[in-house]
Amino acid sequence: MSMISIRDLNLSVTAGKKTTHILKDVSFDLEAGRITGVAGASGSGKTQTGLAVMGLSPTGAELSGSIDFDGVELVGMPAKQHNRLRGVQLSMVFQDPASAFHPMLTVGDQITDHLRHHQKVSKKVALAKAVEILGRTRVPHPEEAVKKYPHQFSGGQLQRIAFASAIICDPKVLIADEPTTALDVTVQAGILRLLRELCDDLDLAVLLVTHDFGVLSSVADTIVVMKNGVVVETGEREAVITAPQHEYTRSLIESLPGAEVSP
Amino acid sequence: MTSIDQAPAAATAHSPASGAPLLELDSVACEYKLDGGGRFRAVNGVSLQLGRSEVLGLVGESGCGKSTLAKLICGLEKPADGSITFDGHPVRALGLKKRAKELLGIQMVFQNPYASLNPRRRIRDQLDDALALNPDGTWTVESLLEAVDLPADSAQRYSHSFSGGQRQRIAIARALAAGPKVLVGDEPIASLDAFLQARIARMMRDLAIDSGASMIFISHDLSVVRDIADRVAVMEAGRIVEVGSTEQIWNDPNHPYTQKLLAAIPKVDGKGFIPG
Amino acid sequence: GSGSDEAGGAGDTIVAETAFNLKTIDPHRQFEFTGSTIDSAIYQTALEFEDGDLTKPTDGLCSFEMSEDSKEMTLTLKDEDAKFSNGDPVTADDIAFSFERLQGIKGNPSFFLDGVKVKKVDDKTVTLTSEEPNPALPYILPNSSIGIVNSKVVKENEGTTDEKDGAEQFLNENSQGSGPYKVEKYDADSQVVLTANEHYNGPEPKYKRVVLRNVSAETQLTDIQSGQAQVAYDLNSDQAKQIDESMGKISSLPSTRSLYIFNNADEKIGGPAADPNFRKAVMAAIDYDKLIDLAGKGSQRMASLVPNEFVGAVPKDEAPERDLEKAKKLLKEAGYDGEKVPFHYSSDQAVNGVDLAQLAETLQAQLKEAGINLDLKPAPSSTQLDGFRSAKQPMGIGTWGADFPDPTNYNVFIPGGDVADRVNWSDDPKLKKLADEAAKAKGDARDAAYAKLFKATTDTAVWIPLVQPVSTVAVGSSIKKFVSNADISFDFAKAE
Amino acid sequence: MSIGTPKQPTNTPTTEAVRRDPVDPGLKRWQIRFPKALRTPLGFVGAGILALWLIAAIFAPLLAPFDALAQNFPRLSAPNGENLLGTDTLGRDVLSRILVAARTTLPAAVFVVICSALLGSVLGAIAGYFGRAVDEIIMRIADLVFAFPTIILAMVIAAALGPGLKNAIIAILLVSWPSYARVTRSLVMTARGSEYVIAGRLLGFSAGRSLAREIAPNVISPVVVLATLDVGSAILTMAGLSFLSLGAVPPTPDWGAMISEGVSQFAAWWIAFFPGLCILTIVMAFNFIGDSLRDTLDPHTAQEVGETTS
Amino acid sequence: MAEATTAPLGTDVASASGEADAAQRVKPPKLHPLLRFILIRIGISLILIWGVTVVTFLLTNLVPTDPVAAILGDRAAADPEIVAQTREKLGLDQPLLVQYFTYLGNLLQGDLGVSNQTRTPVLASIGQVFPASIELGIGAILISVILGLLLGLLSALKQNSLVDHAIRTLSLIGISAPTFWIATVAYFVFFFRLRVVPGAGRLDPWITPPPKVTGLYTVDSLLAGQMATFANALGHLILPSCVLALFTIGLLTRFSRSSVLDIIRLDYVTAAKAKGLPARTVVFKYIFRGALVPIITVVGLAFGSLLSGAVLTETVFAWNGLGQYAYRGATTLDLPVIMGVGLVIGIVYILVNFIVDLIYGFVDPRVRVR
Ligand SMILES: Nc1ncnc2c1ncn2[C@@H]1O[C@H](COP(=O)(O)OP(=O)(O)OP(=O)(O)O)[C@@H](O)[C@H]1O
Ligand SMILES: Nc1ncnc2c1ncn2[C@@H]1O[C@H](COP(=O)(O)OP(=O)(O)OP(=O)(O)O)[C@@H](O)[C@H]1O
Ligand SMILES: [Mg+2]
Ligand SMILES: [Mg+2]
Repeated sequence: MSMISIRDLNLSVTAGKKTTHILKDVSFDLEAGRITGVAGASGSGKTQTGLAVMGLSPTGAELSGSIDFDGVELVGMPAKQHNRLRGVQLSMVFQDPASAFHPMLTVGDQITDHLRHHQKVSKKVALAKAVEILGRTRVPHPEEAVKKYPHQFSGGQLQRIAFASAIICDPKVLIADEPTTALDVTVQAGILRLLRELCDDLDLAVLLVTHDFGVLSSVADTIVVMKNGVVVETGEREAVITAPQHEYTRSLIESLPGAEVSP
Repeated sequence: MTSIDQAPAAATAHSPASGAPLLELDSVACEYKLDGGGRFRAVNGVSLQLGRSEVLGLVGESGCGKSTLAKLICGLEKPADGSITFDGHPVRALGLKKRAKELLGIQMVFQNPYASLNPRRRIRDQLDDALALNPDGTWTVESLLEAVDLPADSAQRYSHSFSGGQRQRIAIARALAAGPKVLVGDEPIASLDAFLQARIARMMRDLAIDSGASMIFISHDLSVVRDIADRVAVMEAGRIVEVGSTEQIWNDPNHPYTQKLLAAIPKVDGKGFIPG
Repeated sequence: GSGSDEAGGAGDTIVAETAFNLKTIDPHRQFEFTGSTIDSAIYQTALEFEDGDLTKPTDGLCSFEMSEDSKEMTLTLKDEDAKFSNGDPVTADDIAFSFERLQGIKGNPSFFLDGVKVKKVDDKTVTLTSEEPNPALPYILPNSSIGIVNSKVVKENEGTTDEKDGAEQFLNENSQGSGPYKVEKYDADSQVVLTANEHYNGPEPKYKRVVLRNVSAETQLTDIQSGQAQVAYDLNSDQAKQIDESMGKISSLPSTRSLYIFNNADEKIGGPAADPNFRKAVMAAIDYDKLIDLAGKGSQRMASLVPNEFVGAVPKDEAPERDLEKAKKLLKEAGYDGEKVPFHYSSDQAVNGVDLAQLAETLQAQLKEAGINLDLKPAPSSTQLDGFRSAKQPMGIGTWGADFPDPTNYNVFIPGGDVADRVNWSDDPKLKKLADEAAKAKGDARDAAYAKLFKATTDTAVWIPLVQPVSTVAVGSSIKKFVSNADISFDFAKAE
Repeated sequence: MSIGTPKQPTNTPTTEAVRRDPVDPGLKRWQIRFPKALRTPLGFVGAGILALWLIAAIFAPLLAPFDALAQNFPRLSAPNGENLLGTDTLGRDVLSRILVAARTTLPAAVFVVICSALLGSVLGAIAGYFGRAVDEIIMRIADLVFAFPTIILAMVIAAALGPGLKNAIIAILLVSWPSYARVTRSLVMTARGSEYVIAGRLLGFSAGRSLAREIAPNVISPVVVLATLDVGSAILTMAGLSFLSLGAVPPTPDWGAMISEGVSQFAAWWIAFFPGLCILTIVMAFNFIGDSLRDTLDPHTAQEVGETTS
Repeated sequence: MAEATTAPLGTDVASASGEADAAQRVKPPKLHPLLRFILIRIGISLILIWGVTVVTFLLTNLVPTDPVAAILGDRAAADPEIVAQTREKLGLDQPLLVQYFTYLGNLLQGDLGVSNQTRTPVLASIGQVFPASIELGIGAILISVILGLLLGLLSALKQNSLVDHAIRTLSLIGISAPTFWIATVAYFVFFFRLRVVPGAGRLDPWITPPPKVTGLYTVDSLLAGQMATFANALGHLILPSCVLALFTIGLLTRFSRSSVLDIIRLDYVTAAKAKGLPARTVVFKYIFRGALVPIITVVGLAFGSLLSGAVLTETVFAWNGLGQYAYRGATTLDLPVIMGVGLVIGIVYILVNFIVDLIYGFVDPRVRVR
């Protein structure tokens, strides 16, 4: 049973008189406890797919098709209702941790405000929970960390905090949009490990957006390859990487230094 | 793993031992004034040599001082300590002066393809500026564009009509047009997507070597560096911790930092193994 | 709250409005319109004008007697129970001190008693002796600049009769007069508040408090219209016309101010203006009827600079007339062909509602019809006056307000006088002779002699009299009875 | 391909197709030429109003029903069939005066803006490019000028020099160059550090050449936008000075002076009302146009421009 | 190989590089950054204030009039002896530099000279008129900040909607209308015709101003418990401050709109939305707070244009404030007044911007020195 099932998702954006089709008949599933990696060149619609699930498509966007979340239809869901799912059941982590936090609010405030809003818990309880979760995502000195501001952390630490913020309400789905692209390889490894851990421990359905096959090869269970808003290939990790079926996937992987593709 | 064999040039052929090095850095340091007062040593006692027709990869984590080093080499920052010699001439900080003729042999390709071309000038004009430096060179605007695999009509266009990868190739063409002896690439591929990175990097290497230049290729992506560099220098917190042939660094890293760095690179093998 | 229904809410306060021209209310330094308005409510003077008739000086604090040769005047303290605002009685000492202080501190009004020796004879008598005959003295003494101050208190507060005097600040804030009011609050920038002097020996004023506010003419108009103010001093005729009868009345009196064009007699500075023919052409090119129209109802022609109501005035039917043909002929004789003549005036000044800038524009247009090109040079009044005083302006608009209502006040315009110097006009034997004759004339002959002198002055066209404006006071309808005359345009103490 | 590029898959991933700029999303829009900017509704309206005013100014002598200086109508008559907008205190036709006033106001405002844009941007470019002491001196002077509210400083200067259009222009020039200096400085500073300028310097460009060839083309359009917006404020300041009788010398008709005349003639509302309307429309036109032009700049530069105009 | 590497990868790589950071710092900063920031700002402000004294001094020395004549008046100025004496008394016979230092010396003792026109000490007069302008200014800035920010926010949130277009057009009109004209028209309509507001001035003329504490009539009357006076003062304040605010409302609306638009695009706003926070929280806690920092700077700038507007507005409303005082000084070429006002306004402006910078420094945790 998949947690999220995307079927024939189409997205077009109209700005002025021009309409662009960003997603065309996109279909794939996310399953609990599994990481689904979406790969594709820049501009292929990876981020927009994630945002569509979150209900955060750009203004002027027209969405059609179906996103089934645990039996609930997300496409066309009223904004209010969607808002009740966001942050609680569906959560998201962004590419650049430095810009995903408000520079003038403390980290503690930012990772608990949705907890307080959704679960109506007191500030104190929320902070205690924050400290616990920060410990879980291995942010050093969680008690002090909640009082600090984003600029006092390194990129890797901020991404850990972002993950803490994402899981604090015990969501079912986590969308990670290129969570390691802005980080060094050494830091990336730690984040990937954390992602794997969270997925396994919390039984999350994870959508991992990236254009790095190295990352997919490390953590993804299923790989979806997109090109110009179209899904060109879906399959198990090993199969897609070692024996890509689609010519586009093959060319992508072959272009990477050190990739090993079976002929 | 067979990937080493893919490196197009054999490291030994270009060892710096053959004659005086083209570019020599002798315990160079560089300091920045910090906003809140105090100073920060971004590059600290770096000694490096670059031979002729050699590609030197410079790798290290973000903020370790790679760009600063590149700027020092081009004379864009003033060394706090040490000296840099290019082809027998000392490299001095540029300041507001016109660049000395002897130093024009060092050219740079920048990280950000969107900022490295003048948005208000035609590609042809920008290439012509560079060609003027090297009047007896063999390049023409057309041959340059062809070399970087762009249609000839690109010359009449402005940079905004090109994609990032195309822009980066124009930037490479411009650097080449000046007939450099040393081409410094400061993460020229970092802002391109992974599928383009290797391609552009390889193109840079080939063009540099074919035109008889050496190259310093800065990146934090080890796998790309491995693909094109003859030698690799590993930098950590302003210092060079290890230099060696690509093969040696890749297969037999000495310094723990290098080992850590290598270990963190995820492999595209579909095995589901998280590195590190 | 809004204005209209509160017109009566003013109670015993009278709100008067004017655009301030106020440097001080120390009477012996005060020389501007606003200061004299205030001081005339605070200070009594030795002499006064009978019912505001400027030709009839009469007893004030003192009665007076002039010697036959007009050289000695004897003042006898008359009003036994005149008291200063602190209750002190007015004495001969105070009168002598006030005169001497006026002379000694060398302020603007010091010239009033130039060449006059002050002597206290006894407790009731003070004599004023002049070297030359001084028939104008009775006309001078009613001036509020010669107000009588409480000498004891002033002396206690650094008041002296020489330049070391330091009582100005004190007098600004603590008036020392015997008039109907005293100063409650002095703010030269925004407003001056007067309250009744309970020791005043005259009839008790109905309005116990006077607020004199510094506001522009347009605000004065709206304030009178809305009942916010009871007295407005600066309305021009157009504005005065707008006042609803239900809201206020207009009291118009001939002004004691004269507007004129000056021409520099020095060829180097004056250029064409130094040529009598050119000047006469200017005089003939002006459309005086239009000027009267601009200055408003009640304004008059002038045949000389002396206001029509004064002794020595030239009858107004002798005033110059427009004659474009003549002007053009004169211009030809002068050899003038259209070169620009700089024409100076104060851009920020209005004289009894006549805006000098507008006057200049009007003149420019009129003279243009005769072929005379004026190059307007407006400047703030201080700059303009500065240039005029240093005799550097070829042509422009001048204004003169009578310091005292006597033709001798206009002698400054005759060669040898201060103002004549400003146009480099130093010599004219004919006028000199006429002036000497006038000085000797007595009684009724004086009038004719001075009229002859000033008529001859006008004929030179160095000064071209333009118009005698009308002094307009708008009085709100809440005031049922008031006194307004040539001497005091609005008497607060007598308003009801 | 002449040089040996390693064999590439022929079906290269087509990631180079036109796509979103991840770095500077506005860069493309720099290229939109100005006339296109005027196709936005506001820009269009602005251009229309301005065009009308230009026609009015150019053909004022033909359009004006009467001589603007002739005082041959009844004074203070309300708008009527003959004097469409009434007459003023001296019996002159208000409509004619308004039209003729446009002839001085518009060129004067444009002139003063051009001068201050030139002065300010040259100083700003010098400050921004050479930095250090030069920068400090120029920018501290600019700060000083900023420390005085425009009209007050202009008022003092105009009062000191004496009223007159020329002096009003000098006064406005002296107070308005700093905004150009600031914008140009910061643009030049950004450009100076930008990679294309550094690339040029590595090619051996001198400071002058790099300023003129590389930086200037990138700085000009924001300055033009700023200048367009500034014409409006120049008109306002000029009118303010005239209102305080420190502007154009009579009898030259001038809107600000007409308003000030009208203020003293409350009942004759037409004297002040129409010139005010003129100022409003013309300043609005410039602001509309400037705004649309600004929208064609990239957001960063637009903000730079926006901060100082205001 | 990679598999073989056993080098432990610390979970906290960043802190390791943080240590390196410390090692690379060759010279640690001596002062706390915030303190340093404040000190530098104070230094700059002082230099600017000094510059203001130089500018006012030089400007007024450009004036072609002879101040002595202005001081003495018509009669006394005719006497060369008195003129020479006064010149000497005022030190005007000294070289310019000496005069400047005398002026500066007097300034330091709080002596701004005496008005040529009214003989009142300039400092005392400014003490009188300044509160009037402040009262007007505070009224206007309150109105414009509240309205400007709200309208700007609304306009940005509804970008490209009808509301947005309407607000943009209105704010453009606001910054395009000549203040003195609007003031005249408003006065004519609301006072003269409709009588819904009281007339010119700060109080009805027959009302005695409340005892001076702050000089702000509204505040002082409240302090003295004079409710009627308070109501009157407030009534008088409404129209002029609204007129004065019109320009700054336009300014701030435009600026906050663009500022909010800049913020809306940022990742942290998307992140906040992705957390399912209610729109109210996203707008006020995230967007608005982010947009506020640049807006604060503009409020400082707006203050300057407010002072400019005040000159013209005060003239129309007979508001006896600094603007009118300055205008009188300028038109009568009253040099000490011009210098005094220039100095005071310069200082106020510098102070306001200093405070703005400080707020900036405090509001934004990433205190920086620019
Ligand atoms: N707000 C928007 N309005 C209109 N088009 C948009 C918007 N955001 C993105 N797009 C377009 O949608 C397409 C897909 O964008 P998306 O961000 O999903 O790509 P991506 O695969 O995430 O790329 P990258 O690897 O660069 O992040 C692109 O062509 C982009 O130009
Ligand atoms: N102008 C500057 N002022 C102060 N510090 C600077 C400046 N430029 C760089 N630094 C600091 O110097 C160090 C080295 O910077 P540099 O740009 O050389 O790093 P890098 O290795 O190129 O990093 P990246 O991979 O992120 O480009 C960093 O810590 C950086 O914060
Ligand atoms: Mg994306
Ligand atoms: Mg770098």
